[in-house]
Amino acid sequence: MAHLPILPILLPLITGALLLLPPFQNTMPRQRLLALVSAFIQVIVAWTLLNTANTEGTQLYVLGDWQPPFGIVLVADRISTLLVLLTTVLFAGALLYSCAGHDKGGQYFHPLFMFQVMGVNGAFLTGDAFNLFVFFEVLLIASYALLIHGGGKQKTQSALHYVILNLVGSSLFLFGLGILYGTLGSLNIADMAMRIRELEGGEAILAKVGGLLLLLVFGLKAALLPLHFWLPKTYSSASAPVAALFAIMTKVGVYSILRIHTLIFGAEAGELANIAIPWLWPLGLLTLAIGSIGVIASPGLKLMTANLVVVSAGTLLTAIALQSEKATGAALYYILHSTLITGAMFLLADLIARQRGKAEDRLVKARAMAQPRLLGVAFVLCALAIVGMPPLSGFVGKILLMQAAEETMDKIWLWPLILIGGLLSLVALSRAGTTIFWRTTALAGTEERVHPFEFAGVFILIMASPLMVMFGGELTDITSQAARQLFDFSQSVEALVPQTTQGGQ
Amino acid sequence: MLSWAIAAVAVLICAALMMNLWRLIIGPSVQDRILALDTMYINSIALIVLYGIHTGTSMYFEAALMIAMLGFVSTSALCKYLLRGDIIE
Amino acid sequence: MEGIYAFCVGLLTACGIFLALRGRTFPVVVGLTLLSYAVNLFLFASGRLKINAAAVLGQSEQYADPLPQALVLTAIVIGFAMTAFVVILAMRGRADLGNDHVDGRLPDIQARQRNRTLRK
Amino acid sequence: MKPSRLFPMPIHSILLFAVWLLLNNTLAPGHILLGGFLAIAIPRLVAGLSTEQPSVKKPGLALRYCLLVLWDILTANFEVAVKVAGPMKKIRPGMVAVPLDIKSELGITLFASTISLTPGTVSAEISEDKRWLYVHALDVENEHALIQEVKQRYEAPLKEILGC
Amino acid sequence: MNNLIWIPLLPLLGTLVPLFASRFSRSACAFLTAGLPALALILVLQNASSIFDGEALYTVYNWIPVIGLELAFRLDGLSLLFALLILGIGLLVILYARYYLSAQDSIGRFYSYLILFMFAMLGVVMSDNLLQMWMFWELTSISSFLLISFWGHKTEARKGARMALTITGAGGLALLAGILLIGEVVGSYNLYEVLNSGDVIRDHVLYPVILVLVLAGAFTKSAQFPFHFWLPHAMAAPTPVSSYLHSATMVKAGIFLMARLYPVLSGTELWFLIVSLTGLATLLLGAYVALFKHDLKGLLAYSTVSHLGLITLLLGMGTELAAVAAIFHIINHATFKASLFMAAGIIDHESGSRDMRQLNGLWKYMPHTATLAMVAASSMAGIPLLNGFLSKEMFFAETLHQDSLGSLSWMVPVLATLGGVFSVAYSTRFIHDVFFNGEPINLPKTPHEPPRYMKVPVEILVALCLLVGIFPSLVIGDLLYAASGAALNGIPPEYSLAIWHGFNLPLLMSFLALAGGLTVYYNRKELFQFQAQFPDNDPKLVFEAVVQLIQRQAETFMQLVENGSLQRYAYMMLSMSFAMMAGPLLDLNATAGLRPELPVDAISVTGVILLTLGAVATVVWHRERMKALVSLSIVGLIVSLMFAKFSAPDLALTQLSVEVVTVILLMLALFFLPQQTPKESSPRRVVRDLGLSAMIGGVIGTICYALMTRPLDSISTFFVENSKTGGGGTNVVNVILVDFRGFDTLGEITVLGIAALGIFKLIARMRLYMPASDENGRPWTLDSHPMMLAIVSQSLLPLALLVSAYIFLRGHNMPGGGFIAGLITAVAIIQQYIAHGVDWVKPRMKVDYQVLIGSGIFIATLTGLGSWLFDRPFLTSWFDYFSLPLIGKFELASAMMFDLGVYLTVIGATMLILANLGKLTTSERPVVSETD
Amino acid sequence: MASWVEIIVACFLLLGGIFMFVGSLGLVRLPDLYTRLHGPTKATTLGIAGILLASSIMFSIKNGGLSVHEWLITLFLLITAPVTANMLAKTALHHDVKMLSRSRGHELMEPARHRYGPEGASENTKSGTESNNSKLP
Ligand code: NA
Ligand code: NA
Repeated sequence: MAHLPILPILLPLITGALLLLPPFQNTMPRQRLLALVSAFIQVIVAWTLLNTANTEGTQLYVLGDWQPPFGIVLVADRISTLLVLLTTVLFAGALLYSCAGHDKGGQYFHPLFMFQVMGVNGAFLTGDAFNLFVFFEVLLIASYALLIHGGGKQKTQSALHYVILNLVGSSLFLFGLGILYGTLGSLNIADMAMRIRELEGGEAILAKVGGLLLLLVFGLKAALLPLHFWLPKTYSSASAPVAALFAIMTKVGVYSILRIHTLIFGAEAGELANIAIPWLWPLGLLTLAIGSIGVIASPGLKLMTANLVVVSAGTLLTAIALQSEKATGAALYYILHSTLITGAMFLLADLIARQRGKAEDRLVKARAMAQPRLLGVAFVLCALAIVGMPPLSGFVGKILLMQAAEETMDKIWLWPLILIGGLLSLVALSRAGTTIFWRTTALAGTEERVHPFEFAGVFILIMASPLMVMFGGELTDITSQAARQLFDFSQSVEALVPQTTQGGQ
Repeated sequence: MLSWAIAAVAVLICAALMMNLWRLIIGPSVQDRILALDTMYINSIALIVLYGIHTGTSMYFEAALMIAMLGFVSTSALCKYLLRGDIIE
Repeated sequence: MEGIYAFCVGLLTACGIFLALRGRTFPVVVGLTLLSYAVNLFLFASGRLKINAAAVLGQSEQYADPLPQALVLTAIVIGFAMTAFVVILAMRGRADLGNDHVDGRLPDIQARQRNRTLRK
Repeated sequence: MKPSRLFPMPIHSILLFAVWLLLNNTLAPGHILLGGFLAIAIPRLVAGLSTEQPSVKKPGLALRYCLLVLWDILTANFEVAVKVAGPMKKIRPGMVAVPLDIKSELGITLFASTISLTPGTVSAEISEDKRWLYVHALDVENEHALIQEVKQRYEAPLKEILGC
Repeated sequence: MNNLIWIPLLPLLGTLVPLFASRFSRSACAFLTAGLPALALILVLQNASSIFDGEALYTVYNWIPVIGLELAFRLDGLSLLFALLILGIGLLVILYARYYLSAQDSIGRFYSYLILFMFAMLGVVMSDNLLQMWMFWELTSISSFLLISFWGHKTEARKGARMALTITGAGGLALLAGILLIGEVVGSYNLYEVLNSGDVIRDHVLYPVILVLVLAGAFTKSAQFPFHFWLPHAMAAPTPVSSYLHSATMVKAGIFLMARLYPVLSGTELWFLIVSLTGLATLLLGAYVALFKHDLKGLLAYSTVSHLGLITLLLGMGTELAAVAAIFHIINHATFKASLFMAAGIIDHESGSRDMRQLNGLWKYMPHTATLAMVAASSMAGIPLLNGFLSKEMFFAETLHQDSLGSLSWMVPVLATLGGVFSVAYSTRFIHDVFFNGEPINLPKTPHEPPRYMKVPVEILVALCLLVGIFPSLVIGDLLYAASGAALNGIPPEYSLAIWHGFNLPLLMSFLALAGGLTVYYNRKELFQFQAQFPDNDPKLVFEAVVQLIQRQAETFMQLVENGSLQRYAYMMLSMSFAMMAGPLLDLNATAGLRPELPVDAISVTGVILLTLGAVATVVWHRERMKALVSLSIVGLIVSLMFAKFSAPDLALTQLSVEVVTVILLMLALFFLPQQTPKESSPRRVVRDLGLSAMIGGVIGTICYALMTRPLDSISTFFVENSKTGGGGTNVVNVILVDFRGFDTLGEITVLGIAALGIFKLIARMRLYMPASDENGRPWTLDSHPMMLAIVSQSLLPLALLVSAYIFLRGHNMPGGGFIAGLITAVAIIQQYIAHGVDWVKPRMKVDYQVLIGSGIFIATLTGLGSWLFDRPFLTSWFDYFSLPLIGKFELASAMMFDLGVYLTVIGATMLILANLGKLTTSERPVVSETD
Repeated sequence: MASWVEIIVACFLLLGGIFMFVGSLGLVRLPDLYTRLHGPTKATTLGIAGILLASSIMFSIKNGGLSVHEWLITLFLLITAPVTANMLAKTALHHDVKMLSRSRGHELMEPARHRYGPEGASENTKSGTESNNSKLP
């Protein structure tokens, strides 16, 4: 399958377009069927792609047959394919969940969901800086539209913040791209990484500004302090499957930092080597801290989960700031873990909220749930994974990250924050769990029960966690190899641009 | 001769544009401002065509045509707004 | 020429940002529009300025850098889509929240004033 | 020139065909063919969106009318230019109400447009019953003379052309 | 290959058994539940003989090598000892719990948690890898949380469980850090290697850190002072849990850890100081407080704290004999304390109360139970012939044989004896106050003996106390020897396990403790009164206050930081962007580069003036929105002209067409939003914002200038060279859009389509505020569709469509293309809406805009897919020239098809937005009365 | 290019330029909105026509073919300019923008505003000649 690398983008795109056309246009059952079948195929495709990238090496897809650096290329290496697989699995879970009726909260749910996935996959796969912008916009506009799915004042209000901040962010993105094109004269990321080594003087300084602006933009997506303020409210107000899918979006920011600031502004960039670190390291740590504080301060389960997303973002950004193969490998594992589990938690919070009547997800005394057993087990599993308690995946991620901090100074900052952050999450989640499941009034619970589709969705996402531990050896093998590939300049850059065109004409 | 005329006309049109701007700023009524904007559209058409003559390409003709077409839509929409508030009703 | 071009870009940026920092949705939208003008001009300028050099083969001796133009075109379209969305979102905000403040609630100063008058 | 299935808007078709050739600055056979196709296709596309089709009863008169208007535009322009450049105190602006004999909406529109296009007068408003056209003139000596002039010079031929 | 893996694995499988077995009778459930652990116990016993022979068994599987985690189990003396305790007492607890739990309690869930805990605990003691040990360590915290909070409807249970989890969880995290450091120092987490790297670790600069972190884990788990307070509150758990976790197993995990790492961490001054002093303090505090607890389980809990302190003290002394004594006491304490808890549970179960002020004279009602409890309590007090006596004697002896406190070393035996005194006192209270001391007071139930089999576990344990107490070396000798050897990582020292060592100092200390204890108990009234003077500063309250304080502070902080003000968030973001841009620019020596600049001309100056004034007017007038909109239009116009001027006709066209649609949208916004902005920004904020925006504008302008004046070597020449030959078009920009970078365009139209869908969502169910009059209170005119506008717009439509066809067709070779053409078409249609209204247009134009979007994207994608047929990558273009008679030479290109997709999407998207909005406003328009 | 062509083109250009200028001058100088409406909508017709004609001639000669697409712009402007003027006048009437006091036909403003016939003016306003006492909404 020579065209495999583009399928994760084309499949959702075509499905999305088909969903807008007859005969799918106006019938929900058909839309669901098509969406689910497509999601299933996407998971298989992503899995195959990962295997291909893992065994046969990086797959380069040259769009329009225009060789790099002139045309747009897709780079299906271990990292990108791993994240594509992650996206599709998360998507499949959220989609299953939504088919229980959440997709009826407004028009166009399924096409938008598809387009969102297309944007995310595109952002992961593309090897072109401007194309990255385009896919950012695809995923953003889809997320704007999905955010308001289901309606309600809160959604509108948080959407206003989210959209306006991101519009400013997109402007800054273009400023940054303009500067980089204006100094490097190329848009192919690998080519840019080659060209940046020759910059000096004024051009180098300008390119640095461009690089930092991109860092800001990715930081905004990745919820880096002080750019993260939009996140808690936005994620907590979104409808459950949407919030679950959103769990991947901060990771797109993180991934972009990996791509741009580890490849272009990486160790090989001469004067411009590692320009992101002085910002990323302290701010990442602070993000981790403020996220943990937010977790403790959250009055409801959804907001708490959103703050847990901030924590995971801070953790990841800090890991990337370590700029080492080991740390990046750790970050990759942690991305997989945190995305799936926070996604599951958003879904679960919704199930819980629905069975608690008016109290919803707030941590107050409320009526008992109709299915406390089922939800309780799921909650415990989710909470354990998030907090980083064994035997679920969180602890592997945590240990990987802590081990990656090799310098003493790094340890002194990172370890306490990770550990105390974990403890705060533990305190908060145990309080949440005991309150939600046990502080109940005598009033009869709602009749609301978990729909089989909902169960299936949550089940898929939660089960990923123990599987990630069980097959931790194989998985960490892939993540560390992926990180090694990223840090190997000859593999991640030189191999992607034909030698004859290096450095322009 | 021609280049001289082009320069002179350019100055005339620029002066016209500045006068439009003046009217747009001082008003006093909204209609005055819209009128000034509409005139500005027409002056821009002239400027583009003049620029085309100056550079000897007809590359910019479509831009002038578009201003002629779209300026009207814009002006009539502004007026409709003043009359009815809702422009698409 | 480059100097005054850069001045325009800077000015549009400044105006756009100032308006984007306002508290009501309409000025914010207008500010974002101005900002997107600035962005487009900036991105365009990354290919350097050239006069009478449209990148249409056979129409001139030298050609302006076509790539940033193509990028700006994409950016304009995307910017349009985004502006359209935010405009309607602002309307939705007014409809749902009852006011046109970006935070969906009137600022504290007014709320405090109202409280004060209520207390009296 | 009656609307038919092939030409739901015959005048438009001719106009479009001409405009296509104008746009392309050419009389090349390929463009004539393409222009012809578009001149047929586009009216068929938009036929639903049109109400009243102009039916020109006297094409010759129409052509003469156009030339007359163009000439009037040219001459009046100079007059107005002089007034605009001259002292403002001299101008005597005013609003007049022109009674309308022409009935069709298209006719009224064409009449009002003509008045607006010729310098010195602007069609400001049409009464709801379509019997009055309010015209603002830049320099009015005699309202009745003005009204009579526009009616004779433009309304009468238009009525004849459109046959209403 | 040995069968070690099955020892923890059987209980793991066993966790599922009760969930299925709970549908049967309770006895059956208990029986089935006990099956797999019993099997595990048999496996352990099977291996015991080889352990006693001095062997240790290992098994290891690869797991996650990257982090050093392996699936590694060992069975040596120490783990054998603990495994026996865990499985043996565990089985007894299963039997006991069968009778203890009431019919309402979900016995299946309880057993499941219990076995899960058993599995975790077995994992801890059998781990041969420190990371794996930590894993199980945390699992014990989790499963104990589930057990303590088993009665979650009780506030006490929830809080107690949470506290236990928090404290042990925190300790667990510290332990993790410690283990990771050990791993770093040793280079492996394998226990074998770690245990043999004692010197490396002790000499390492990080040793103090490691020690403190590991001990933090151990102390929290084993309820050492000052972390002891969670244990009494964990008594909210059902009593079987207490007798299992809080006497025999979980609290011993910390002790186990210290014993496990004894060869690595002990033997230093620091170890001695921390461990022994903590142990001593815990011993005294626990023993003292236990006396004053009226709750039966509270007394036992503090007694446990005290005994754990005793063991810790022993381990802290650093002598090998002390270590042996510690291990011996682990066994003894487990047996007598577990039986005591069970007895307390029976009393509670049969009398309905645990309060010793109500419980009196139970001897009469339950003599059998009373006997058992009294024997166990005697063991706890250290009465001869019982196992408690033996280890306590060893303890006293060891306190005499240490000199680590220098000249103050004499205090240790004295304080130990004092601890013994209180130990005797509370044991006496347990016996006397409950079984004698008059008649019961207000008991909820009339007490009686429990069911026969409920007493069996107690009987077995008490029998063990007696057996060990009387025939120590016979019963326990081998096990103790093996365990001590394992703990010391070598051969244990000489010791004798005899009942009688002659009259010596330890014996004297025992007698002193006994006599003193009885005296104290006799005079308890005075002591109670004395204690009553002190305020009851429960550490639990302190703990909860601290947690609540943290939470409140966190809430306040978050409200302060995340105050929900977009203006603040945007300001922060922009400030950061300024810092990021301005910082590097400080190093830029010369703003201007070497590239020659273009000359300035009059038209440009005019343009700049117009743009400047337009932009400034927009800002100045931003509160009068209509004016702002008009001046914004100038800016848009000038920007388009700038594009035209600087050789970008396509951009000019696009900007112009987008501009109109934007203005129309903004006018819609103007109608539905308030038409004026109140003045609410404080002057300070205005100045602040102005400052920031001016600075960012300045920086952007500077960068722009610096860029433009520097030469650029870009990839663009490729596009110019290949546009015609490779892309088949002379308009390079268009060829880039539809061919070289067609993928961007595909994304772009998708964005547009999505935006339209999103806007459609926004519009749906929107309740609009529709002003019936304009900003000056003037009602709208009734002439909704002015005639001239309507007539003229109608005839403009075909013209506009023709122009859009023209723009579309020429796009590939001249400025134009699908996008611009699409917008022209859309604008022309919008003009019809403006001129005629929705009600007029709707029945006349039956186009489904959604289908238009879908098919647009679909066509563009299919065009791209077409290249697959020729075995080329997605979006590979194709073009060719044809020649027909009459028409002449013309070009056909796949790019045209792609552009058609763009065209359709643009129309669909624009119209979906505007037409639907229009439809909505019309349907919701309030009826305007004509009175005005 | 032949010099006489240059001269013709220059003449048309200048003609157009002057009228463009005069149109905008009128916009600035004329005393009230209604008179200002005349400036641009008029002078620009000829002004723009002049310039477009110049362009048409020049490119026809220069490229050796017919360059007539400029006429299309004129066509558009001729069609749309009256509507623009009409719409602006309508809004001015609707907003009750006053005519210059010395203008004639003040009595027609009220009927025009309400789109009555001129006889309707006497029915609706007590004294049609007074323009100063207009009713505030
Ligand atoms: Na006229
Ligand atoms: Na008692």
